[in-house]
Amino acid sequence: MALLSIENLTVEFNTPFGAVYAIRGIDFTLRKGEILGLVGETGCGKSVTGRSIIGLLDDNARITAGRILFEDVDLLRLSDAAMHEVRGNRIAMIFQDPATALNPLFTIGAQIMDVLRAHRPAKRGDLKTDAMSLFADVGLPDPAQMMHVYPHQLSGGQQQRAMIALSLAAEPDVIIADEPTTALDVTIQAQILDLLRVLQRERSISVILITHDLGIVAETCQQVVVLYAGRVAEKGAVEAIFAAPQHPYTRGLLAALPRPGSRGSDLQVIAGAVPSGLERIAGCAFAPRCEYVMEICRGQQPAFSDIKQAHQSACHLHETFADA
Amino acid sequence: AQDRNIFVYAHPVAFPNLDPSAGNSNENVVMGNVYETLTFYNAPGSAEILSPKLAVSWEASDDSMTWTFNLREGVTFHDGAEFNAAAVKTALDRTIEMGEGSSWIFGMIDSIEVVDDLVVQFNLLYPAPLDLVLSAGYAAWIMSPNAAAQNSAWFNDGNAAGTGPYTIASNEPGQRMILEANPDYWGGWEEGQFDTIVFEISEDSTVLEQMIRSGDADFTYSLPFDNYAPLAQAEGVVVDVTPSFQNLLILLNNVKEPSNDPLVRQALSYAFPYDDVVASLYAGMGTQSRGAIPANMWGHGEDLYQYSQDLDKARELLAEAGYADGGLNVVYTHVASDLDEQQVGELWRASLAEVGVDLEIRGLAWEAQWDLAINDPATAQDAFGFYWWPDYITPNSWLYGMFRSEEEPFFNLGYYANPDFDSLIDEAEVISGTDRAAAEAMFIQAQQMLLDDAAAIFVVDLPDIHVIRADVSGYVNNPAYPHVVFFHDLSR
Amino acid sequence: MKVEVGSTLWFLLRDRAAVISAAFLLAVALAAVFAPLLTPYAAQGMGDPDLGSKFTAPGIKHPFGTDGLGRDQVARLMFGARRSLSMGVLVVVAAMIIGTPLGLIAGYLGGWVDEALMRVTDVFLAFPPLLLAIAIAAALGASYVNAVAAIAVTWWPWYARLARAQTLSVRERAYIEAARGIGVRHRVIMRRHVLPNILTPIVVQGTLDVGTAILVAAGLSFIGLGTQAPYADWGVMISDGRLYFLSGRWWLSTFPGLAIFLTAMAFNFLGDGVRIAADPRLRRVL
Amino acid sequence: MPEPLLRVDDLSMVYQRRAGLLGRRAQQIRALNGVSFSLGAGETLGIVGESGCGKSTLARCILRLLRPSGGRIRFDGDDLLALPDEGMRVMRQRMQMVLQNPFSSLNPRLSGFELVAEPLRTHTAMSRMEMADRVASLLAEVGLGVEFMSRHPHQLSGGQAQRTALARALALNPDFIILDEPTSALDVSVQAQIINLLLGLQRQRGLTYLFITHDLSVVQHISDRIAVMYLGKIVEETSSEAIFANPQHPYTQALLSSTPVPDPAADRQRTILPGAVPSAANPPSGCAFHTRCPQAMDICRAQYPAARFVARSHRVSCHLYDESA
Amino acid sequence: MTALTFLLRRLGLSVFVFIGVLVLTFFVSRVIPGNPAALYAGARPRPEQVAAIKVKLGLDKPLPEQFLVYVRDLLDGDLGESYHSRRSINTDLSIFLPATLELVIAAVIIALILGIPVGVLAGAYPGSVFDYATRLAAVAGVSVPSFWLALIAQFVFFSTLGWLPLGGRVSRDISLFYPIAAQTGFYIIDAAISSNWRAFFDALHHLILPALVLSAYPLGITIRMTQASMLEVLSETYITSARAAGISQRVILFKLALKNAIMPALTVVGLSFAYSITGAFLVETIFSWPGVGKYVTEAVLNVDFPVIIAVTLVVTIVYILVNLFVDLLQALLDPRVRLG
Ligand SMILES: Nc1ncnc2c1ncn2[C@@H]1O[C@H](COP(=O)(O)OP(=O)(O)OP(=O)(O)O)[C@@H](O)[C@H]1O
Ligand SMILES: Nc1ncnc2c1ncn2[C@@H]1O[C@H](COP(=O)(O)OP(=O)(O)OP(=O)(O)O)[C@@H](O)[C@H]1O
Ligand SMILES: [Mg+2]
Ligand SMILES: [Mg+2]
Repeated sequence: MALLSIENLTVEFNTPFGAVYAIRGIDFTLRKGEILGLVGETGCGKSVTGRSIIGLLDDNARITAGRILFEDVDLLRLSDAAMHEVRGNRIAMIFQDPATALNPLFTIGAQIMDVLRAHRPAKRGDLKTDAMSLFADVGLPDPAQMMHVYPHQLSGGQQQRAMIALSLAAEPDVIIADEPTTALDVTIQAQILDLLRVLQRERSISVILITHDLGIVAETCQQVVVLYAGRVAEKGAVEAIFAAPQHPYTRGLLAALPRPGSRGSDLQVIAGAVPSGLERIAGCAFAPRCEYVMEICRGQQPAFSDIKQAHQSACHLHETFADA
Repeated sequence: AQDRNIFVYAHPVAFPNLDPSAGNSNENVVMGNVYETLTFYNAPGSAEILSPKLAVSWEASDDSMTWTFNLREGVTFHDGAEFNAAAVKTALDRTIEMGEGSSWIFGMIDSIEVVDDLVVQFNLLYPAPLDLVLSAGYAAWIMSPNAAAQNSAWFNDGNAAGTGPYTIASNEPGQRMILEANPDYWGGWEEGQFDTIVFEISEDSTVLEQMIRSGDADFTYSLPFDNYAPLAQAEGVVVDVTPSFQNLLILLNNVKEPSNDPLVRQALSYAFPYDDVVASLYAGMGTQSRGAIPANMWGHGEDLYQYSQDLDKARELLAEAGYADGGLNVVYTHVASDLDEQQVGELWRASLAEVGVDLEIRGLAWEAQWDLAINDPATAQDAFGFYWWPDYITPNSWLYGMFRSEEEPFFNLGYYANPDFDSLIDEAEVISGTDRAAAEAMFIQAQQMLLDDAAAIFVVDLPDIHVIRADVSGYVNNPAYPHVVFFHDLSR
Repeated sequence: MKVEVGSTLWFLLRDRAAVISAAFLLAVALAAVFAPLLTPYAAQGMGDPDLGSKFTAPGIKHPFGTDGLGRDQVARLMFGARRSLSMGVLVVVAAMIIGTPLGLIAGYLGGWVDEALMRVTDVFLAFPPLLLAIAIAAALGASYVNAVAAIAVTWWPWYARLARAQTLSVRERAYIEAARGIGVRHRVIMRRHVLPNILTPIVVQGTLDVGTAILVAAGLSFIGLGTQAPYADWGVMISDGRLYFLSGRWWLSTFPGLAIFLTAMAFNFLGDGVRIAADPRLRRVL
Repeated sequence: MPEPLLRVDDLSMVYQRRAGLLGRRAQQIRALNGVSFSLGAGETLGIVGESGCGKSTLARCILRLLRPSGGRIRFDGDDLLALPDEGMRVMRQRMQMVLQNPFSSLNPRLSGFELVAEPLRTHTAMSRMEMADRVASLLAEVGLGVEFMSRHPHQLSGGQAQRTALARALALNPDFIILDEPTSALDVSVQAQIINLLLGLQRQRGLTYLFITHDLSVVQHISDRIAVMYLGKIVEETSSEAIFANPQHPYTQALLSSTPVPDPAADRQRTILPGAVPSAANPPSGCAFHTRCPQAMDICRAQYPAARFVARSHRVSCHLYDESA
Repeated sequence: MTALTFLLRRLGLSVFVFIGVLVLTFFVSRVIPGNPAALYAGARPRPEQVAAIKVKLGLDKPLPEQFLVYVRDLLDGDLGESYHSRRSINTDLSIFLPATLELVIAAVIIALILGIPVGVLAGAYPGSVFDYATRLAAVAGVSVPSFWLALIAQFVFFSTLGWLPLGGRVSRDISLFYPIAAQTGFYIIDAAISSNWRAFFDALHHLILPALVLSAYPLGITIRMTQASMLEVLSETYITSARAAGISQRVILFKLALKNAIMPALTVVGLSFAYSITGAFLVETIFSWPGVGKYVTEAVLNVDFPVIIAVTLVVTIVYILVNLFVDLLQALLDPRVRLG
């Protein structure tokens, strides 16, 4: 059942050098209770996608096309007030660096109570109990103590747990987690990812997990969307994609990873660089770097191939295969 | 309480030192109403020069070396102490002993003797007109013996004990002082006299002007000259213009190049725009000086030479002095905050430019200006804007004060040195008590020497300009007591 | 703060207030420089009296009226601009030249050098600035140059502080460590790597400060410690006119006051513009 | 055995951090606590460890950008800590460093030419022409064209910036380069390019690398040997192969199991370590890892385990191996 | 570390600054040309008098010795005597300092009460008409010459509208019939504690215009700093995360963001407060406000250096205290700042 579906979302930014085409029309669907990984290299539009959903794009952004359907309501058409109701309540967000995502001047307790208060007026006593139970849920030690603790007094992992507690406060249906573990150590990362999985399982929350780490996607997600230059290159079930990546970009990415036992050998590289957001792209965005590039790739943007329902790739190669 | 009869004096500066022995500045406006002197200098034009105040009569020995004063009976100080010869001695001895302010005017006093309860005798070191000296607006005040035992700080905290018609009721430093009538004043009280006097202090002449215009104040002075004419048109306001004993000079440096050359000094004098200064800066209210001594003072010479602006003559003189092609630089200093002095310089500069002299105008604090002049004549300014007024009223004040040669000049800041001049004024001073006419002739002759030498530029005899509300009667300006209003004389 | 000159300029040009301000300042500067050509009353601008037209109210002949010596106020303002503007700029430049190296050295070297320099700076900062300026101007004697020196003495500690704060943050940048790793000498690092990277905020601050410096200089002139007669700067003009202000000669103080006000505003708008344009985080304002 | 190129003995470093507003009270941070290793010419040693374990401090101490509080560093026979400042400055020609974030390690005000020429300017008396030639060939060596001479850092992509930084490090023909997380800030595809470049350069020039990272998969790809650090100490050191095949220290094991593997089918039995890395300002007693160690014993709380060889060139500091030693 | 030890340490550090200022002022004031002995002697003294006074005041002694004497008196709490007014400086300051503080505090309160909300809103809606209007107002505030503004204000509110008095602290009627019993020297407070309401409102009435004029600069600065740091704070991730959590704009602006944004504004206002104490003198002169600024300016122009030094020291102490207060406030607001 599609909880959230993005249709042809297109986002531009005004800058002194012209429009930055951050997202060039993407489609994907998040189902209830699943973790969807949004992967791609720097600048490919992961965060912009996340912020579009929750309606917190920078002031110079323009959504030029597309719909974001949440339970069949187009979030892009909601009034400010209505969108305000959605935020936190239905869709929540976690950020990359917990150290900067928590207000340094308020205790963790105060911050979570602000969120609770924003969503249902209640007596202070209730709020406090609720806050403490949330802290317990995310595995913070000594919840009562947490009420009086400031963010800087916590370790990075604890900060991220607090941030997750904050996002859970209003019992949202969807959590968008924008690189929630990039700032953390691997051992701590493992803890946080574990926590996300537990929450997803126990509360059947849907999660959009933004990351650039294919390993994390492989270990955590059910679905994956691979972005390249503001477009979806490939999407589908995690097992399917990792087992048999279809898009040359996805293949390149996987191949570029150093693996145990490959010591000293040259890694496979994807030649060239990601196109600038300032460029308009006529054909396939990956064409200039693609080893299988064909004539058609430069002129025409590939549509999704219907490899299987659960696995789609936007590449002419497959069309050729399909035609052939 | 609102039925009090209040007189408001909008005053341009705070009162620096309320100690009657030491203060010799603007606080005289308070002193003159709280304390009294033995004798009183009458406003010019009166039949007598002096009239009795705390002394009812006095006489000098023939050699003017011993003076005996008979004191007024039945006078008490504000603090209840009795006024008598002992009090006079205590008060004046205190002043002389402290040696501050204008106390030097008593330099001739050798000793003061209490002859009788109400008779006091002064023994002098050299002959002098002591009756005049004791009428001075500074240092000659008689305070109660109890007060005399106090130090300056006591007075400056707002305490006072004199014999005058008013007492200090409250003092808000820098802002306001309130005087109240002394009901036991020996001069008595009549209907319509003021029982409360308020000094409103504001350094800002704009404020003073607004106060007098709106009727918020009854009296003020020190407005810009240009503002009096429009003010005189205002309803309920009288602008009272009378000659003062104050004049403005420009002392020229008599020892330093180039102004050590009398020709140059004369040229500078001829280049000065007297008419413009008098007519424009002083709005026609002053008069061009004729010699050093102002017109309302004996010793003034109506026939003395008066420089007038003559640029050709100035050029000739400069050429004669060797400055035919100009190239002369002259530094003129003035008190930085004094716009009149500054503009005198600006006008003079424009004229000097025409005869090839470059005038540099420098505004300084008075202390700095004085310091510059006194340290070393060789580095001193060439021209020094300078106001003079007498401490007690004698023509010699100008001549001795500014032009008599001194070992270490103090106010002879043009370093004028002329032995003939010195001996002339010294002799005149000695005979002034006995032969006024001869002395006057000698003072006039001495001034002619100054003019011949162009020792200074005698710019303007300044007027006293006071603005007073029209409904106040009894006001007469007395330049001997600058800006002092004797409130006891007034009524509404 | 990484500055891209191109985009900074682009943003600056989009800031209408900054552009108008720059144009205004340029006009004032040109009027000051070419004053003798622009006014028929050049001599009056430099102090010559014309008693015949004393206290003329604004009119065709004298758009801003004349003063107590009959001098055309437009000419006075133009010549006064030379002093007022240059005083503001010189104060800031002098303060920068003194303060920046001290702050840089203190911040870069740290330790007791820092400690000593900063304590001295503290003393100067704790000193009431206007009072210090007045005292110094009084000590040196009233004049244009001395007023500049006096104000600069009170001003440099701000730049020392700013330069030090900036240096402290730049010092932590990896490229400083990288340069040290290469073996570059401290002197060279300070000059080549630190200085250029701390300069932007200092220059921005300088632009903002010129307006304030003009105000302070006007304050000194107002009490007679600045420009000396017969010349005038705007502060002197306000001061000279003040006595007549409420008695009907309103034009004397009003116009020089406006001149200072507008000029200081223009410097502030320009400085703000540069600050915003040079700092990507603040660009949202535009 | 020949003298290794770099030999670090019992190196320790204590930062005195001034605490509080007045900074009167010093806080001691033991960033390095008795680190020893040696590195032969042409070899690559990888250092892995979590944030704050002292990796960068180690790098700075070796280059003497910091003065260690104890221990010895010998480089090609010279005692670096005994060199006078000027001698060390000259010595830096032979040892260079490339830092994590290419953008912040390049002065934004300088052009590519100025950046790469800076070491030449500092240590040689080359003319500008000579420098231009040299810079061009260096840029070519790292795969950049001459047009990059005039580019400023903000005009570069991450990979290009890191290449520029490499060219700069190579300018003086050093023997030894410390690479402090040179690829952490880069995308996978770019990371691969840089790793290939590093490998290529090493082959051509016979460079010796000290490669610092927190990413096990990267470090094993490039290193001959790997040292795992935890809180200022090397807890395990062995060959790149052995670390995956046969990790001995519980921390190494946990690290391995926490590292995500890009293979959903991989067999996953994670050891998730509880708690956070303790602060270096206030390290636990005994073995610093005991607070998180799944196999902690009483002795671990009391005593730091000495390093032992569990196999040839496989060094571990853990009480678990006390008997076996 | 307790607040008390923090305070003590800070004060200890301040002593150095204080001594520096003392030394600097002492020597700077002595190089101002002029003759203090002559000043002491009065308007037109005789040379003998001046010489005697020089000895009496110890001005004939070498500078270091004069300095030691001064410090000794200072340690006794005696700031000396004004050469010009011959009053005890302690007494003078007890009158003039509260007058100035009353004015400056009023100005700062106006600036904060008005400036902070305006700055917050301007920072929250960049590019709006309100933002532009606010920027204009803020820049105008910091650019207007206070002495000129004072003249214009008098012209408008006194001469033209007649709403407010021209100057002074209280009306004559109050001095005559409802005198304020001086306790703190703050007329408003003194009048209030003695329930002298007529005097209270009169003092307030006199305070409005000079306080408004004086508040122009701190108001401009407050708006500007608040606006700028709001802008910065609002782009922080924690604000985005608060928005994402659905917290209302009002709470975000006036609670979450403001607490982060307010410190820079308070810091500069604190500084401008300390500086206004002497900087206010032009305004004080124009409004005939008997304050410290006017007092010390006169002292400088008269070379009355006991006053110059005393006022400098007092202002330095105020500066140090205000800084200390701002630091404490920061420590109070920001848990990351430890009072160590
Ligand atoms: N406010 C903005 N103004 C201009 N361009 C923007 C803005 N925000 C994002 N962009 C551009 O949009 C593109 C997508 O950015 P986005 O932040 O979504 O990337 P990302 O995939 O999250 O990258 P990363 O992995 O670095 O977080 C980038 O090219 C970026 O430069
Ligand atoms: N200049 C310094 N002053 C005080 N403490 C420092 C300083 N630099 C580093 N530290 C501390 O020393 C310890 C080791 O720091 P170091 O930078 O060497 O760690 P690292 O392993 O490089 O970490 P990362 O992976 O985050 O780069 C940390 O606890 C750190 O907080
Ligand atoms: Mg992102
Ligand atoms: Mg590091």
